Amino acid sequence: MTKPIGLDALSRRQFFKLAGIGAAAAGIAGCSSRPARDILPYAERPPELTPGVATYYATSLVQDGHATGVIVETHEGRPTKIEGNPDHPASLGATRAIEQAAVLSLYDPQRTRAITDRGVPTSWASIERVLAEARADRGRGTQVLLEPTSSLLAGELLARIRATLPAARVTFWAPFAARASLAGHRSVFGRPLERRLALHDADVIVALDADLVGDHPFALAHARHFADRRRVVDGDSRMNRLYAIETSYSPTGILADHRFRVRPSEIGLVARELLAELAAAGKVAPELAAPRATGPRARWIAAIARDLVAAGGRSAIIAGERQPAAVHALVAGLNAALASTCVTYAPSALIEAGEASHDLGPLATALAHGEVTTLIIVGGNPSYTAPADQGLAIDRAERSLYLGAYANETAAACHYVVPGLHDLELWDVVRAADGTISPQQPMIEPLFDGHSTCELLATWLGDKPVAARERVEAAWPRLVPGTSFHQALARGAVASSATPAVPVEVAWSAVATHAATPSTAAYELELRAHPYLYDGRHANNPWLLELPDPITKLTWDNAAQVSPRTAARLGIKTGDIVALAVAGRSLEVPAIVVPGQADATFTLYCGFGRTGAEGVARGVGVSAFRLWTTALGFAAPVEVAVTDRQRTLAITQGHWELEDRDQLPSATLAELGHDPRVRSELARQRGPQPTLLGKFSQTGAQWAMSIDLTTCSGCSACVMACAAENNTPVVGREQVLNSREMHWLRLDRYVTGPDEDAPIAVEPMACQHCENAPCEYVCPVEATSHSDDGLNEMTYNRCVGTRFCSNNCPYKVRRFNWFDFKQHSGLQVLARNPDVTVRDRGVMEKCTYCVQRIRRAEIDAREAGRPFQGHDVRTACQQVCPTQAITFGSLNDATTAVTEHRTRPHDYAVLHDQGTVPRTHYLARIRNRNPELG
Amino acid sequence: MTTAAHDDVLLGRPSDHAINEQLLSTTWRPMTRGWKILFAICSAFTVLLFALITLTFMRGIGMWGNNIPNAWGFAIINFVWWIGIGHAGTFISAIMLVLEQNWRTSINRFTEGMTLFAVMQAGLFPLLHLGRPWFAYWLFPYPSVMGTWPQVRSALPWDAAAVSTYFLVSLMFWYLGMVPDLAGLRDRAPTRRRRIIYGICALGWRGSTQQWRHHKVAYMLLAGIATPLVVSVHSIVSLDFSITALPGYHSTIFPPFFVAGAIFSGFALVLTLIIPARRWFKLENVITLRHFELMAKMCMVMSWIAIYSYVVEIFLAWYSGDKFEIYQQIMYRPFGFYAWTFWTMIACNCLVPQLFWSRRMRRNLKVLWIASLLINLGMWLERFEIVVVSLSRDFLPSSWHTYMPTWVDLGILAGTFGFFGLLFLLFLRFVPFVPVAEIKQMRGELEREKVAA
Amino acid sequence: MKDKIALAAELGSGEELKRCIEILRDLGMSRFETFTPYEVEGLQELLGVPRSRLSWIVLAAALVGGGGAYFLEWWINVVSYPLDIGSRPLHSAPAFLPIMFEMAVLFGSIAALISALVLGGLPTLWHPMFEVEGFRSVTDDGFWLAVHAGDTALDRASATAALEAAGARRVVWLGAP
Amino acid sequence: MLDAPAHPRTMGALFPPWTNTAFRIALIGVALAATGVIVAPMVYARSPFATGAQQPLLQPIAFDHRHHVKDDGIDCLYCHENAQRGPYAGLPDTARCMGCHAQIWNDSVTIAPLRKSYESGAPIRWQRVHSLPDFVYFDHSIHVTRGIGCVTCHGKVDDMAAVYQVKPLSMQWCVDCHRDPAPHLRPLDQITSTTWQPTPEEMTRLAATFEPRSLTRCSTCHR
Repeated sequence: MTKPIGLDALSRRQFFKLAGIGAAAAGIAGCSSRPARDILPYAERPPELTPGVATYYATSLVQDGHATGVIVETHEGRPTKIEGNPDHPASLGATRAIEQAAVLSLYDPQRTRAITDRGVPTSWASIERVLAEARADRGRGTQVLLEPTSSLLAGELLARIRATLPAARVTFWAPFAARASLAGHRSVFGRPLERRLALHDADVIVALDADLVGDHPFALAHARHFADRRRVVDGDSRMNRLYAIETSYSPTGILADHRFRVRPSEIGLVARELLAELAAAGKVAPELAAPRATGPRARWIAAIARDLVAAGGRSAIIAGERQPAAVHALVAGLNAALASTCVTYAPSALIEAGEASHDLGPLATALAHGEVTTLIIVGGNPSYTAPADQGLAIDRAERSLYLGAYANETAAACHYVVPGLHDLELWDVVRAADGTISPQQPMIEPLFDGHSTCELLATWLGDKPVAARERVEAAWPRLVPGTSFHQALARGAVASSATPAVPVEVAWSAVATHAATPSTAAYELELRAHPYLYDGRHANNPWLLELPDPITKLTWDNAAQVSPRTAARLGIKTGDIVALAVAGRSLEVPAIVVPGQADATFTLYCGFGRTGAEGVARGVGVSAFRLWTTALGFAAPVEVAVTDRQRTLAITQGHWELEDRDQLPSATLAELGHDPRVRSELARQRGPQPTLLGKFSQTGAQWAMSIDLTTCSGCSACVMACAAENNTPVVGREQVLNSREMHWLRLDRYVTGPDEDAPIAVEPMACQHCENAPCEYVCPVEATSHSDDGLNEMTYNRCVGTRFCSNNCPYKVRRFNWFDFKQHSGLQVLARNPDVTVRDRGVMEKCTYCVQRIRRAEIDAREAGRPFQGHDVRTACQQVCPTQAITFGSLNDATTAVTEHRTRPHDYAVLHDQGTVPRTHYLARIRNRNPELG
Repeated sequence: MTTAAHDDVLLGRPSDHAINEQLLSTTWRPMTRGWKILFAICSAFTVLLFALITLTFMRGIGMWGNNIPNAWGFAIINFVWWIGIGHAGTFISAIMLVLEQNWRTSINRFTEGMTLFAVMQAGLFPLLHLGRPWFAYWLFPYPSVMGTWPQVRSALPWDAAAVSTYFLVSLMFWYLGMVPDLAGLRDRAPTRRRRIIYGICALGWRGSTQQWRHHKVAYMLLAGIATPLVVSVHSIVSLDFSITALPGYHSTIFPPFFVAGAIFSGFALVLTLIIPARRWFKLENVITLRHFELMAKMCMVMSWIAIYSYVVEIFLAWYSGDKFEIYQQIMYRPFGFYAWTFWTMIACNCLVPQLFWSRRMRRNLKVLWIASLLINLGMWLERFEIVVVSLSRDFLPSSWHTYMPTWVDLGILAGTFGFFGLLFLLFLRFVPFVPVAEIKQMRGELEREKVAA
Repeated sequence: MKDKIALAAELGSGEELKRCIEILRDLGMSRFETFTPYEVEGLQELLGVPRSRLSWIVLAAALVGGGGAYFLEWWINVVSYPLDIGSRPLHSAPAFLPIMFEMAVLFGSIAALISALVLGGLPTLWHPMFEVEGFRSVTDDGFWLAVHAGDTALDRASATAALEAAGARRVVWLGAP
Repeated sequence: MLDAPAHPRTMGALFPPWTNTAFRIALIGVALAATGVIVAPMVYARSPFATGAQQPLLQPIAFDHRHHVKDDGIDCLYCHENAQRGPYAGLPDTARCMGCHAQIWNDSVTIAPLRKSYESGAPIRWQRVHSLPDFVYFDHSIHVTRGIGCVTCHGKVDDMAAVYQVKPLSMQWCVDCHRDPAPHLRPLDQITSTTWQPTPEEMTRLAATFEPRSLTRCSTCHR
């Protein structure tokens, strides 16, 4: 095949001229049998590059200023896949779904492409003029709005700006930037400190509306540390215990051993009642022993408190970032009372710029009063995300300038638009949430005429232009003295550069300031960042839009989550449109009935209802920010009116119940240890079965997978990783409505118990690679067959599309290309993995156990003359999993984890009695129940 | 059972010449206004069919309502239904020939035509429903440059073999039986052009000793071969379902159940077609009330086999203790999302044929005709139950999803009716649809029996 | 070597035809040919035509078809490209049977059709009898009797007389006797 | 009764005697045509028209392998070095060509496009000779490093004025070798030789060295 073109050697424009050819040449054009006839060698080949062999670089992706270290796979200079960086403390080798999809955002066709002045293309020189004017009079009348950042370079520049342009005002703002905990901790400790968690030491964890494995900037590390304490080998394994107290279901709620539903306004009360119990137990001053919990809550609050007291310092109470400062103060007190060693405090990694505020209010006021001459907005999308009571009147500024990578609402509102850079295009030095210094290096030349934040700030300061790499390299010895720039680049992080914890002293008088009475409103609304779109910044990413929500399995929409009981009382069902009104602002949104939601509450995700120029995001859902006011925060009393209209929601799994079937067994740790009925029931679902069929020879590597459901939170990073690795197409809302989504891996979500708190367990379901595969013998053309290493192979180019295989698949994990779903042209085809065939219309496809990785490893081993055992093969889903719930390896190797998992008492195969002999097994969901709570 | 000496299968004892004139004249008499209107309607639907086929080929199977889990839908239902229709034709022309049921003579050509055209409709669907129909030839063994072969453990190559064999054998059987009548047209058609065309088709048939001698043996042999063939074809079609593990598909009673159902629906369609044809072509003396009585009785017998099968399916689901089968057969089909299709099916297939206990009903053509339409509907729904309802609720509730046909699905189904009708109208127009030579021979036999009596 | 037909006579029914054959046979003639609109019962026995051997041809063809199909299925699965298909044996005999059966049927049927036509002397769009005036009634209500020219006992006068006496509608002599 | 037209009374047969022969010939013709329709594509698929074999392509530079390999003794891997490192053997970059041609024949008209590429940095647009469909994942390095030589698939390129495809590159052809690669093995130092001939003892030794496996599972090439 052709040698693709070296990007490094070409200018950006040449890149675009040739990109199409490069894409075709890299084998991503699909099933057509007539390949391109041209072959274009490099004029000068970059020495580090072998065509067809992927290269990997470390860099960092940033959200609200916090870095997550990643490794980026590039093919001939084209980033195609993002993996976690095992050497980075905020990743530990994993990523979330958002990072997986970031590679598609790089190629977003609606990126800002040129510098414009009111829509008319202009040059960087005119931007320089604007900035020069903003420099005048020491920056008076100039306001800069940045996203929170930890960039060391930006920190330096901002310090210089403070010194030379003292009249200018800088604001850091993002809607979900965690500021309340800093305020709460300031009130208790006297300093705005961030909480650090050492969850591998915690025996008992109480999450108060805290999605510690989901939307926290350090969630990946939390998830890993948490899960490492839950690797159940047998009934006598030691396991931590998680209590989740929340309004709407989160991945943390899925992982929890006990989950309790409360209204948003009751969270603080629960914290206060816990403190009261601790006071009663003599852990804190007795004057804090009121108010004690009453009603049904009393029982479980007392039980949790006793569990916490028993665990002592090996316990952690965590409040969610959405909670107000007073709750954080309470929780800091709780942890102090328990003398918890698992919760420590350290200064934030984010840059503070002196008078710089993290409050949008003054800027909004200044704008409204016409006091802003030059408004510079760097990144973010405040036009869309600003609270309803702090809307930015950008048009009141004399001049406004937006630097951003996407043509969003804010870009539309500003006079000047400067294309920004994607994280994979820029040089910078940033910090992770724990302070770890993480370099950012570009994987690709900026696709468009992009400029970095630092370049903009430096130009404002009147600096001479300097190449991005030189800027970093020159500053490195100054910023991170005593470390090697090149080592840091190779590793993706500077080792041991985390900010150390500081000792704290609790001001007990500041702890219990939270009001002790919950809201009396009939209904409460909880606003949350979307698990994938976050604050809407990823709303133009079709991968994320089509990724089913972990709980509701909703795609391409947001909907007001409501509990079954409340829905029944209001007479609504899923899809009925309700009007939610907060403080006079009303929003019509479809309802979705979710077991496990607190009664009399609604939960709505932000990030939808975009109105920018982004083609995919437009018209998807409604913007919950319109109900968000700084006065009321993320939880507010809400008035509900039911309309008689409906919207059909694209939900990928409509059924919640197990329907009396045994596809997802679960047990408590105690039952696994002592209950012979449970053990024999699990044993029934594995082991040999009578069969008339013989076996083909099973020598060499025999691939198998084991998935531990105890540590699966349903976060869906694996689904996204699978899509990114295997070029699975996006099909759109209409097709999802007709159950035609193409994800090879789906996360089956079931309510596993009868009680109203609705314990949910998740079961990742992809091709099970059955030894006696029912799909194979019904294929009329040998398009699906078995390999000698135990893979159920799917040969796309042989498939004629009878779909018989899907009918006979008891797991229904096969996906069919009903239309020509693949993209033919456009920027986003560059995100494709050239090692995987892009499927044509009319062809069946399914999980391959990432056969391209297996075959690559096999070839590498044989070329090197090593025996191939496959220890180094990892599937995309396995690699990305934050909790390492997925294990993959050869059954013929006694040393692999997957072989060992087969011997555990809770190992089972789904639909074992069908005799399909699946190679994917599961470890049943084990809950470490508090005996007091049954 | 020996030849039943029922003399009311041919009324009036016309002479050989009268039979010849009456039965051949359908090919040259000017077609009635009714025929022309029907022809126009059927042509329109045929155009619709091929337009929608083109649309499906251009855009993909996604134009249909199928999804995962309902990977099969209307196309397979229609396939099974149409191929089942064909079975009654072969049953009447072949099995009843072997069983020496002389009343089949009057209607065998008619039903064979129906078989052929129904199988043609059926044959469209396996091709259409492929994701990549242009590779359909991969289902047949040929020395490929890929070195690959069909996978013959699948029921689909069996299907391909069975359906193409069935079509070819039906065609040959039909043609062989028609050669003497084509010769009749060669000798009798009013214009020279027609005589030449029919003459070429007749291959020079002249009724010589040798020709009749081999013709008779070959015809009986083909009938004998077609007898197990017709049983095998729908058995194999049923294996498309019963070799799988899917609850609702995985059933060992399918082969006989399908064959009986096929004959059931086929007899119903014969009634649907022959009642108007007999009236328009004034064939009351050749196709008599006795024929209708016998067909009504056949329907009733087949209905009871269907009832038995339904009961056995439900009983075995319960008796097996298999929770998936129990859910599918006992909970979901009668009481689930598609319950109305189940109860309509029961009404049409089990209750309607019970009318035929009454001799008055069996001889009332209006009742018969409406009943035949209802049975056809019922049998179509039976396949809907099997194909769609089973798929929409299988093992894992996470993958459950309902199926709804799109307008393209409905249009293609309607289009096949048009195409079938078009072919049938042309058949009525251009070939003698009651076998002339055989009727003459039957008249002779009837007379001899009368003399003997 | 095909014999030419010398005499052709049209009769009104199968029974008359059979009677005429007996009459002519009494006159010493033996090489008859008949042409009838449908098969006349007892005619073949009268003429002493042996049972058709077509069944054997069909059986042979069916065996070739079925056997060939099974062999092909075995060969492609076991020899040509063996693959592990859901752990099913390479030689999955039960699965090979349906196609074997269908191919036996198909080959047998094709053989039946072709042999019936070929053994019956078809296709022959032209035949000397078609030149006979009125032969077109052979597909209507005319039962034709022909005597070959090679029949040594054929005598024009006696045959004509006998046939006319037996009620022949038409007696035609072809070429010289 | 029916009002049928009177019995037409034309004389003689409907078809003249010659139609018997004509009709039979026509039948045979139809049978042959039907066979041809089935057989012709199979023949075509194996012919160079379909496989693309035996057709030299017009290249932007009249590059002559005979001259470079035979006369100058340049090894295949000097220019196609990635064959032993990655999936694509690829073509040398312009810089590699200019390594020699900066000195030799540097003003030749023939290599004008090469000089142009070197100056502009734009790649030379060669025509691809050996192309596989996109759904086939062929890896040069595993073949070259495990004893499969260039000549096995590419033929005697050192005898070609303009390179053309020698083998059909059909799946059947690939699979034939994959079933039993042993007879195609050669020592690693003879990988690029076009003249090396094995001895039987050597073949046995090679088979023991490389332990070639029969790789006919689908995912060997299709992923």
